[in-house]
Amino acid sequence: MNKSTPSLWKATFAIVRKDLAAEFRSFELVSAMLVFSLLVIIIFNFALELDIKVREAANAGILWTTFAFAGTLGLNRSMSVEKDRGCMDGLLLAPVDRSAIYFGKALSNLAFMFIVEAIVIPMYSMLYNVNLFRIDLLVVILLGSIGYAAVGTLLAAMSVQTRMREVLLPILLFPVAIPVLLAAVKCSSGLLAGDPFSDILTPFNLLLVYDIIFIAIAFMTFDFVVEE
Amino acid sequence: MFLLLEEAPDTFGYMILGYAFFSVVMIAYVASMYVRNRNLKRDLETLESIQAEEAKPTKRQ
Amino acid sequence: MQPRPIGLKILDVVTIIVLAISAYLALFFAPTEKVMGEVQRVFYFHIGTAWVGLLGFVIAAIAGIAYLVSKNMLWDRFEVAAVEVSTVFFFITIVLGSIWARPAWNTWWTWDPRLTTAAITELIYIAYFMLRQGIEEPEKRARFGAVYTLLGGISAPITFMVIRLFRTIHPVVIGSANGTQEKMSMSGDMKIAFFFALFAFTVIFVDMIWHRLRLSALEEKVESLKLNASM
Amino acid sequence: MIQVKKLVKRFGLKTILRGLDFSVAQGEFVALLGPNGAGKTTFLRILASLSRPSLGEVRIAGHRLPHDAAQVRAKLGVVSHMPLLYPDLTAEENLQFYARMYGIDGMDARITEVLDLVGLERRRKDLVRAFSRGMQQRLAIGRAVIHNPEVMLFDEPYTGLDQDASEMLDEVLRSVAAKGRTVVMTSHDLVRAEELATRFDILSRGVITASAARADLKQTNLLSFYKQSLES
Repeated sequence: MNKSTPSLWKATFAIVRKDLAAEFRSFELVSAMLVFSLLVIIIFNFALELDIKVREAANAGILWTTFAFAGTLGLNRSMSVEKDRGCMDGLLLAPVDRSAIYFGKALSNLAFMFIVEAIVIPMYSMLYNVNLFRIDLLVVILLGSIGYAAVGTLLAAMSVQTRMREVLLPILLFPVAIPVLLAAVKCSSGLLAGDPFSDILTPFNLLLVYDIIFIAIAFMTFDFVVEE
Repeated sequence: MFLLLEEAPDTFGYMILGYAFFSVVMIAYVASMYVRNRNLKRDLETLESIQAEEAKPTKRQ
Repeated sequence: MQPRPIGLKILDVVTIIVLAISAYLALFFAPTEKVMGEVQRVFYFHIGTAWVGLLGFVIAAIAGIAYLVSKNMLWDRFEVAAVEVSTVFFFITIVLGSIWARPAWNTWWTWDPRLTTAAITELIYIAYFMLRQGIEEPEKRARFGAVYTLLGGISAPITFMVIRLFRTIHPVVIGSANGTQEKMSMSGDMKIAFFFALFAFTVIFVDMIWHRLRLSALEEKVESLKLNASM
Repeated sequence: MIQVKKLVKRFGLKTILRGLDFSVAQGEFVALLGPNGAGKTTFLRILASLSRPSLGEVRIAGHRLPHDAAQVRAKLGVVSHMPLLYPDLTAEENLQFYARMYGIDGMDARITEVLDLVGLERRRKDLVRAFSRGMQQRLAIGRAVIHNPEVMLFDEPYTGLDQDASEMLDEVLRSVAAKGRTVVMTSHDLVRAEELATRFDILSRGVITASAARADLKQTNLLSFYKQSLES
């Protein structure tokens, strides 16, 4: 048996693989997120009396609200799995850099969001007869989800360590994640309205800037959140 | 406000409301600091007297 | 706790004096604005509180970084003091803005970038206190608080930039206004009241931070005595 | 193997460890005994690199903590009262995951070896969710030795186990400790500690107040030693 400290990439990948393997066994998390998403969409449908005109303006907003709410479920759950059985200690005991743990958890959270989005988007397209399968829109959804998962993973790691636990995450996360959500809504609604890409360049750039800044910040501060 | 009625809209009431609000919040905040300070001082005295007596301390919650 | 140091006593007196002068300048000295009427007078305090509210936010973020680097609890006290005082001032800012908006825009609230960003910032502050409340260990509380102020401090300006893409009707007070926004023009006497309000609120802010820091020191002392008592 | 000098740990204002001195030679099995709240778990978490010392020096296998935490972690196996396992993965998958985290080559052979050691080879493909508390704890030991650590830390490993499970755990712990490994174990179960350890240290109010080798305890028994050292 040989051993060597695994590289950042390998350790990150091991964590993602472990999370996905556990999820594909039970489907607990993804199914909860999915059912929740559909409920949100249905509630919006009736709450907003979505006729064709309103709907066109509201599509982007509804989609992102759904992703954000469902995302919170996933973030909470994937962090409490680590916290409840002391597995976080197991991760911290491994001879890997702390950022591998952050990136691993963030990537698996992102993967869960993607799975849900991959089901919600076609379903939404079908239910409301809009075509959401556009490469530019998918890029926006990708970037928005990245930013959301980046901050969300950090804050979930904090909130599971407090007395209020799950309740606290949305309260901490939403005010800080507002820029990424609003920029994503602005981009998506512009694209859905058929505006040329140059029109949405500003929110698109803000989305990119947010992603880069918050991945960097979360990467730098994650140590402070898990250490003792 | 009576003098300026022709030139400017009558918004005197809003001004009073604004400054009244300001005063209320400031006074409330200063009062809260005062109360917290007083309570802490009281706690401190109790704790110090407990320590001085070397009595069996009761857990305060 | 030690009696108030002489510096703080002097500052308390100065604070009351500058607040009185600022109120006099805003209420009586400055001329009545032509378009808005008397309500425009809340603007001086609106700006004053907004300025120190933002200042506190910046100080809190810097204190947060300083805490993470040094692990010195003094920075944590600074952070809490700055956030708490700013929360109070920012709350006043928002409500004064709302009172001004009612006759000006005929609505108590508009989803203007500045107002909305201010409201979101206030929510970040509140979330900050809820976070701290949920943590028993002072050291962990300080760490998490510092990380959160840092996140908040960076996300607030981006929030502002994003919301500005939607629309604005807020007047631009200083700096160049672009064509679509109304610009507030100030006469000389107004400027005196305006700048004095900025100065006055800075003094008030420093005074309150000082008091809050002393309160934190006392809190810490009581907490440590309680811990020792329960051991 | 382990040297600790003047270790102080504070949580904010609360001081848990007050200038603790401690050292363990290679191959020793030290039982750390003491009442609740004495700082046993805190101390073990510092040795495990999960918690940073406030003051003082900690050296494990020549490496300083917290500075060389990564080197220390590679040589350290920890078993706590929580299993640190994922219930939705099988025994094999759990071990695979930790093997990857420790960068072990020849993973499958090592996993078989470890499962044999803890007597769970036949449950290899079963979900951890279906395991009893005792089996989970044995698998947790397998997880802790997957990278063949030189130093092992056991934090209350018997928590929640019944008599039979404890006895089985004894065997596994003994075989794990036998290979020249250095072990530190906290426990408030004196009977268990007496069976396994070669040295007994008493931790009280944040310092080590007494220490006795197994050989010295021949005349007097552990319980009276424990009581004496707490009273003094």
